Amino acid sequence: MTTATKEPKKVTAKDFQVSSPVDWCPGCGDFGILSALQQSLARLGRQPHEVAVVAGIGCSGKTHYYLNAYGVHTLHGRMLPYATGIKLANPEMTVVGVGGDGDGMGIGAAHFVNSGRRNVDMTYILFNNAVYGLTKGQAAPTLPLGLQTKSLPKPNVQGQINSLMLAMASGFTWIGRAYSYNVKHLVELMVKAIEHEGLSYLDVLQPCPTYNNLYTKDWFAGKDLAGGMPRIYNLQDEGYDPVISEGMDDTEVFEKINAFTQKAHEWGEEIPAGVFLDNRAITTFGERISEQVPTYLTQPPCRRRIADDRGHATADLSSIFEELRIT
Amino acid sequence: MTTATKEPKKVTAKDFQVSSPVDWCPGCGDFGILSALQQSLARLGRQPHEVAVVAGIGCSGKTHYYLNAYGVHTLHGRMLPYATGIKLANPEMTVVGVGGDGDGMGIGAAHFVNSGRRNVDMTYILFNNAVYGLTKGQAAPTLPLGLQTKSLPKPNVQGQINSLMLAMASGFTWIGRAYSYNVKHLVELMVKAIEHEGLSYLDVLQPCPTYNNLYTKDWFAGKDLAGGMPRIYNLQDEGYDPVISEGMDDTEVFEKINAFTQKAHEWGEEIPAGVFLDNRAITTFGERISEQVPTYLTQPPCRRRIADDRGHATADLSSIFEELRIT
Amino acid sequence: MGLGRRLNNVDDTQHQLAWRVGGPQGSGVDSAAGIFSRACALGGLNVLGRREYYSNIMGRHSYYDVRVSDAEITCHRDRVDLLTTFEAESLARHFISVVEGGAIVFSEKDEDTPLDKITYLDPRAARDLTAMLEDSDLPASTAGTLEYARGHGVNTFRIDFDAVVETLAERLGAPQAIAARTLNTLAVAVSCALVGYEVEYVHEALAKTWPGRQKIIDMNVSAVSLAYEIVRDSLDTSGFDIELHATRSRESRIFLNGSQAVALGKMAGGLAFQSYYPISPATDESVFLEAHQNFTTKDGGSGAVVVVQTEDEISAFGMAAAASLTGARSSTATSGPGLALMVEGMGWAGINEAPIVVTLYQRGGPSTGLPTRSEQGDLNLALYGGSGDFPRIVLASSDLTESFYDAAQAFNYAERYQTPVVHLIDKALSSQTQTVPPFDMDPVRIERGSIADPERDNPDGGDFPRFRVTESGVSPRSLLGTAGLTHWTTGGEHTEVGRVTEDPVVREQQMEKRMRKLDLAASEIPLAEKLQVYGNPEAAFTLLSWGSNKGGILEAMDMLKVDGVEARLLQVRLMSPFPREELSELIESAAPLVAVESSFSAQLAQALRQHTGRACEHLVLKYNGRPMSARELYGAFKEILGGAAERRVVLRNPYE
Amino acid sequence: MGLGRRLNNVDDTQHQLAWRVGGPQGSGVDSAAGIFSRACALGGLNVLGRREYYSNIMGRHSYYDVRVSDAEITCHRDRVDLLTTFEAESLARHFISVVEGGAIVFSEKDEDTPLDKITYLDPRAARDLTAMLEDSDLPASTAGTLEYARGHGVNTFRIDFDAVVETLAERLGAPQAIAARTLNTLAVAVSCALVGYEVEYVHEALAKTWPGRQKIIDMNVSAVSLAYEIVRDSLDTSGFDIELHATRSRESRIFLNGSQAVALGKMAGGLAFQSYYPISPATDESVFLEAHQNFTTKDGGSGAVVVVQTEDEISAFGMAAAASLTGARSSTATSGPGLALMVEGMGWAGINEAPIVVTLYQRGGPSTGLPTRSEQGDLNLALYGGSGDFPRIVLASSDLTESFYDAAQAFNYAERYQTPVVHLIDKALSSQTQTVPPFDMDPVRIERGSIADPERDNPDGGDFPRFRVTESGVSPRSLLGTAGLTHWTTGGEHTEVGRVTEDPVVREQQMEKRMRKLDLAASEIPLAEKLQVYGNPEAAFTLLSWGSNKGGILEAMDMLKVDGVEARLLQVRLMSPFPREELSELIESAAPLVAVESSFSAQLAQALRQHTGRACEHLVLKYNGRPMSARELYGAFKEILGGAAERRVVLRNPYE
Ligand SMILES: Cc1ncc(C[n+]2csc(CCOP(=O)(O)OP(=O)(O)O)c2C)c(N)n1
Ligand SMILES: Cc1ncc(C[n+]2csc(CCOP(=O)(O)OP(=O)(O)O)c2C)c(N)n1
Ligand code: SF4
Ligand code: SF4
Ligand SMILES: [Mg+2]
Ligand SMILES: [Mg+2]
Repeated sequence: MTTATKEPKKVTAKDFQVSSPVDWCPGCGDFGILSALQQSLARLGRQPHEVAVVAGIGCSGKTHYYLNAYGVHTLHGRMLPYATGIKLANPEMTVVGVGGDGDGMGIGAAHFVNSGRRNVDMTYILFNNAVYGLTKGQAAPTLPLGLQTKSLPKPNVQGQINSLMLAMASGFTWIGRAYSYNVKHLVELMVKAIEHEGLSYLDVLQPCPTYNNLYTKDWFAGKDLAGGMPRIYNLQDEGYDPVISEGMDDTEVFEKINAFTQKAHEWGEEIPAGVFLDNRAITTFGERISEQVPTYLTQPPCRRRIADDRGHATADLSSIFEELRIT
Repeated sequence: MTTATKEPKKVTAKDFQVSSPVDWCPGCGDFGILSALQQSLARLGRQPHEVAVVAGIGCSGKTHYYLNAYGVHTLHGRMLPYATGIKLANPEMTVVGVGGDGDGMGIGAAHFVNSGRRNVDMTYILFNNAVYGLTKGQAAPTLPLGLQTKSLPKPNVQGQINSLMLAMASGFTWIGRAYSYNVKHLVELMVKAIEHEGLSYLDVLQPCPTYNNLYTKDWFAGKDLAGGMPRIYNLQDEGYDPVISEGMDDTEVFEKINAFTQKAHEWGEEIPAGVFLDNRAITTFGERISEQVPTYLTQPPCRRRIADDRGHATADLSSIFEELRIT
Repeated sequence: MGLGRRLNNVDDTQHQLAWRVGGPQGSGVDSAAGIFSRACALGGLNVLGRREYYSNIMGRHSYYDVRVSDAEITCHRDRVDLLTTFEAESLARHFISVVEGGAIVFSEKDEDTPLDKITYLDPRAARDLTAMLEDSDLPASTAGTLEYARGHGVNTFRIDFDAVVETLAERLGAPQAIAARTLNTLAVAVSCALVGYEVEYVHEALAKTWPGRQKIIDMNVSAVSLAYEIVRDSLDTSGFDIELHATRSRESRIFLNGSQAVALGKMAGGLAFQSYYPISPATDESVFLEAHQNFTTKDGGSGAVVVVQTEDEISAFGMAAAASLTGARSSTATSGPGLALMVEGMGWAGINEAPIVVTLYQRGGPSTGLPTRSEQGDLNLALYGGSGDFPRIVLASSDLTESFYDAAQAFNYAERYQTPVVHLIDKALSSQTQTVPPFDMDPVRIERGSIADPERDNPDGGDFPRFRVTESGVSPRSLLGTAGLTHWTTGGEHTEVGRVTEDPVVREQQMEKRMRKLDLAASEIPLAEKLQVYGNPEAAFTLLSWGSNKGGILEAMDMLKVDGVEARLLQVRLMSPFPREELSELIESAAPLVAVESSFSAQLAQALRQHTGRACEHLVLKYNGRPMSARELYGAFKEILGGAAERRVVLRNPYE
Repeated sequence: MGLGRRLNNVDDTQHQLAWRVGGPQGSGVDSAAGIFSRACALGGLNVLGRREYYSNIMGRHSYYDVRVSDAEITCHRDRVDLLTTFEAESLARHFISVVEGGAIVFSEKDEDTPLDKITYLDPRAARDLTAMLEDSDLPASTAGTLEYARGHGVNTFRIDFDAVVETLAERLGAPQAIAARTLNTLAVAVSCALVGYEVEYVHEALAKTWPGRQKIIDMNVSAVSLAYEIVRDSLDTSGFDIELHATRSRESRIFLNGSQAVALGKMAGGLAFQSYYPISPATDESVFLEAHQNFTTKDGGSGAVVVVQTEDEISAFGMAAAASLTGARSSTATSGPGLALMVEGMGWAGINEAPIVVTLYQRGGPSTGLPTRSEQGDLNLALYGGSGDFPRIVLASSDLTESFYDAAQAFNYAERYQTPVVHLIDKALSSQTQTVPPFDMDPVRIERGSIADPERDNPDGGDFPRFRVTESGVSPRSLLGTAGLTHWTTGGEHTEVGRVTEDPVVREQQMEKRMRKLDLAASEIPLAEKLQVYGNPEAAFTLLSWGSNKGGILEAMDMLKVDGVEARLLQVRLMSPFPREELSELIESAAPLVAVESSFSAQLAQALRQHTGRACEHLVLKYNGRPMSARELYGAFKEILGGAAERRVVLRNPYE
């Protein structure tokens, strides 16, 4: 039922803004992500109704409320299946998933891993703040072992998931990392992530000033370091090439994976951001469905004509009845 | 309530055997795994009652029935939480988890990923047959994209999870791969996996002659290859050193991870088996609990005295009442 | 139920037969049953099959009951005329279930196997059988069982199948291993020959079984000839006078099972998106859909169902629920453990008014329970799964035809009332194979409910009030992707445009709006879709039931009628909204009111009491995972009518 | 409930007060309430606090009602004597809830804020308030609300808090930003000063709030002095004559909330393993346990609870269920969406007879619903979640003391009947803070049920029949790790030793054995643990309720008594096994029978009808997420008694 607007007008970030109040804490990194998303969608020329922003549950999971588009707030950890359902049923929509690190790497990890296998053409933006914001600061799977944020009664007893490595092992075909206070770079990466044909994963380092007093704006800015230099640098500035293209030989692919692995493990005084992986050699799930269902793109599930004007079913099952017919 | 047997007798594989009928298909790779597990437990000198074999649901999930020990058949995909509960409540038990690839990498992937973070001292043996055996041969997350086993009506539309990479990204501290028909090597690896202090992951290539006509005994034996040489080789024969020890510097660790990554991706004419990773630098969850609960090992949850002889509760909450006391 | 107590409901014309074939899983029991069923159907007979199997791939015991008749069949028969066995275990398990005058066909090699050498025979069964045989001074072996059967008037026919295969191999000039592939056909043919069934239909069945594969057909045709020869020439069938003959009336019939009927109903109803996670006994539906995902449409176009295998049931539900928001008719299929994982999503669909259909194939519970056996133990989960209150439609089908139309209608309910629908099937029904007339597509109507039009429903643009508070409770819904109708959806309580709110007034309004839809559904859905009355509508003896039990009850009612007892059956089709008014009226005159359910707790009777206050005087229950037979039900009803029955009458049969 | 219709249940001694403080989340409302509560408790008064907050970390509106009295308090008061506000939003939301003769304290800066400038005021509320103020010819601003209040006999006291902070900073010689940290204390102190409360208890409360942190205490003491000065010197309190005074009777009291009471009860009951996944409003319990995980034992040893944060609720349940098999008393805590994910596990625990306790903190549903508000909408999920039939114990607590003992007793039920136990709490109860006598440990008994002894129960060794069929249904259980008792456990149907089986007879035996335990529990559990009768046991006017509603009902019953109306309350504590017999008898004389529940669907009333056939004549319901007040209940009861009430009486209050 997607109906094209009659005279597609030029969209701006404003078109994606809404007036309802934002209820994040002052200084929350989420603000930067929201703003970048609005800018990115505008830059990509999407109309609000062509976009579904699908969210998990958490502070991060409120992002879609602050955005003019189809906003789908799902269940904790379940963003990916819902986003997948929307995209597969209406392949014309631009689907962007947003959610927290607890949501995505904890309760939602089975979907994370298995979505990688499908490579549906959509984008996952993970708000990596290393805590469970909305439930008051418990350790998220992204918090390293032994660290103790101010919200924890004791040092973290569980280890850390390296979200980039997990995305790679799961088969995401585009993997990037950004920092929520560098909105310009964030927009650049979001645009690339959304443009990527396949499942893209953008890990956004997102300070939570309320609960996470370790990974703060100051810390990322390197204020604690001798040189006082920002920790985050841009991989692409270094000439890091993330592209795996079709037909690349195994050795080259291994090199890419090794480079990826090395960069994905870099953390501390220098933290890489940018595009880590851009694998163009894998078909999207939509392409795979099209192979089995030739009418998939011309008559996607959301628009199939299932009834005639009198409300009679249009399905003609006679060939199947024939197959089952015995007399 | 673990009571030591009075005169610990020398155990043999026989002690772990039972007489009940095994209902796997003839030629199923599961037989080799069962036999190896019985041998390994005996070699390690465990008494049956000291062992809990915890299983998922699937053909693989029947293994514990054929084994004399505490056998816990859990829910599909949930083996790891149950195994964790047993081990944490009774740290004296040897806990071995068994389950299928659908069970572990599909529905159970969130537990897989997050168990890596905990590093509980137990062993996970995954039966990797690339199909859902017990539900009649659907594609498992370990089946590569585009392959079509005889049980599939169409080629597999979902990509493959590299289980070794996933285990690494999740933080498993010991990772190995074996082949179910090489029982000798399997025993060797199982013994190492169980001995490892922390969470070990043993991926077992397990032919399913009923549904998977691609990864067959013959295929592993390389019968289709020009040279007719077995595909599987032993990493350790090549001198591959999987050990990460405490205090190793970053460069060395990266080298290990790169080597791991390379080997984990090797598949086709040559398939490595053996110990891929043996990370000794990470504390176990039990050690971490002990730091916070000093009595954890001397009075583990399963054996805490909670009542006196007259059935009165022994807990003395007066200090907490004191803390809450207002007048 | 005591041994030897055999209520003889043998069908007594020459156009009726109850046949059972048993053997290890993976050995061809299913395909033997398929050939036999086809042969009978081709001869113009109605066929009803019942399949029992273990949660196992190879080796454990399975069996298939095929009942054929020129009359309508609604239920299997648990006392069979003819038993064909592939192994010793089948002899041990089923010798007791053959009627007097019936026959057992067995293989020479199985003639004298000690019970304790039968690998998979349950220890309990082995123990009880041994005791029983010992009581009759018989050995605890298949020889003992055969002797016992003979002592009870059953014919036993021994065939040396190995020798037969050898002969066949010789005739065909084929290796023995190849000839051995006809074993199933041989077994069927021996059975057919024994009852004198017209061989041409067996031949035709072979052609239908392997369409286009002439070589295989030819080989099997030879096997059939050989079998007929052997029966004619080498067996002494003098004491056996059961016959089966074709009627040759060839009305148009399709042959399928319950899960296929549901799949077809879904396709008829416009299903466009199905996500699923494999689980017995639900998988078959999705596999069938996948195999038939592309089809034509009457307007000359083509239809298609996108079928996605997910990583778990949580994902299966979520994908379909989300897909339903785009306007695609969306569904998933699962059984109890899967639904348990979906109930969080059910609440989400409820509060977001998402029209998703869940087909629930009930199996034995609790937990993993009896994965391949039947039960009706998930009604409560379907009715109450999920936190808090939200409306849902729950309906249950009782036979294949109903399954087809209900599966289509479920989407209309879902879209008209914009709420999740659970369509209950039970394993007995889903695996029941049957010949039925091809489903008439004409009655299948598509009602999409209230879909918003941007110009009509949101003329000023801006956030679209998707959850507008209306008198009926139904609000025009926007399909994701439509210009001019953007809004939010959320599992949190929300305002009309779908923003999370904790405002107490808006909360009350939305809660009440949602729940009003149940009243609307209750008032709109016609009586016939809520319940069906069978039998004598004036009868005091009233049975209350649902799902696959219907078949057995109808037959048992026929048996009662022969005894001069009038009865009526109230078959409940809609459980939510519960047909409170309608049932209250109907049960007023019930005396006694007897619930018939395949569960320990009689969940429909619970619901009845909750909604009407009326408790059933008797509960006829079965919860061993096997479907009820007419014979069992008849016995229970007689017991109740005789005044001797306890409140709970449990149907037990240790030989199933 | 119409505006202005104020049932004046102002407490009328000088030892009673209802105080409300409101402000943005994260601004110190909780700590202000804490100081005020402590100050009152230290003066010998009983304290009951009620906390309302949004699912938000910072910025949205929260408020705290603290009611104090020398008499016992069972419920908050929704019309307060004194309202203290930190921001304009609190004025807008609560001005209407102050009693005639009461007072509002507000900050000068909030004196004239237009309603449409209040960021988080719900549009619905803003609209309604604007209309209401316009009706009274008042501006749609806080000025309008203040004027309205004054017009209805409410005193309004304006304080220039910025100036006060400045003065304080000067006095202390501290920067203003530091002095500003005392804002909460200032607000409390102004309130205390207004009612003339003895300042020494406020000082003492500060010391209790920051034990050992003398600098902070000193600064706050100065703030208190300043506030008392200002009230004395600069406010015209002539029209305000509500007073509050300490009683100085200092009985031993602890001050805690419902979730802490549960946590303590679990520790008393021997909890050794708790796994959890964070979710409102259940998290607090686990956090408290974690913070107090090591403690001493009476035998001079030390106890401990291992607390594990898991990746989800499925894991939380599974870990605890498995831990329970080893003999560790094990538990988890969650709310509705979490329980939804646990129901598959519940079935597993049911069929494996695993003694796990789930504490269920009910919040507003369905789905994500109202995560931080209260409801009683999960009873059905607790009773029916899971596929198939299995026994479970479900109980519900109604106040802090009951919560403590029930939490301990839940483990006894779990181990005696070897089955999962769901212990229901509701958010209103879990967040209710209260002064209560320290819990007496003496009545806490530990009953571990039947634990197998290898020599007694398995003398011959071999597989241990863990699931031995017994008359009572209870079998001696083996704790994992015990020599001589190895066996299997499985979610599949199983034999006595725990092997999967599909044998129909064994199935029936095990199903019946398990379900018998419910009969056993019904027969053994004493009446007092099943239900409590309050009020006049002979009264016809009968209220049926559960959970936190009790507090309000008891107070409303007292109010009825003043009117000469006798009433009784049947508080149901055990929902499974349902006290059918006991309730049937009790309700026979009920006229009318009125269910009081915090849900749309009145799930206890549903259960009552299901089990007894009796429908309640009236349902008094509240489902806007806020707890019932005595005033509301009294109003509803009067309506019912007056004969004017519909069957459903919904309690509505747009100002909560
Ligand atoms: C099934 C379920 N379990 C638990 C919760 C409670 N819950 C809400 S948000 C949240 C975690 C949020 O953390 P994260 O995903 O990291 O998001 P953030 O708030 O940090 O952005 C949890 C556990 C829930 N809503 N649903
Ligand atoms: C919640 C739930 N969903 C689905 C199933 C059905 N089921 C049983 S086994 C199985 C898959 C088995 O595959 P795998 O884990 O690879 O084990 P294998 O049989 O191959 O050893 C499934 C889906 C189940 N038991 N529970
Ligand atoms: S708690 Fe943290 S993540 Fe949540 S809104 Fe506040 S700052 Fe942002
Ligand atoms: S189906 Fe495959 S995995 Fe299962 S028992 Fe048979 S051979 Fe083994
Ligand atoms: Mg987070
Ligand atoms: Mg598998």
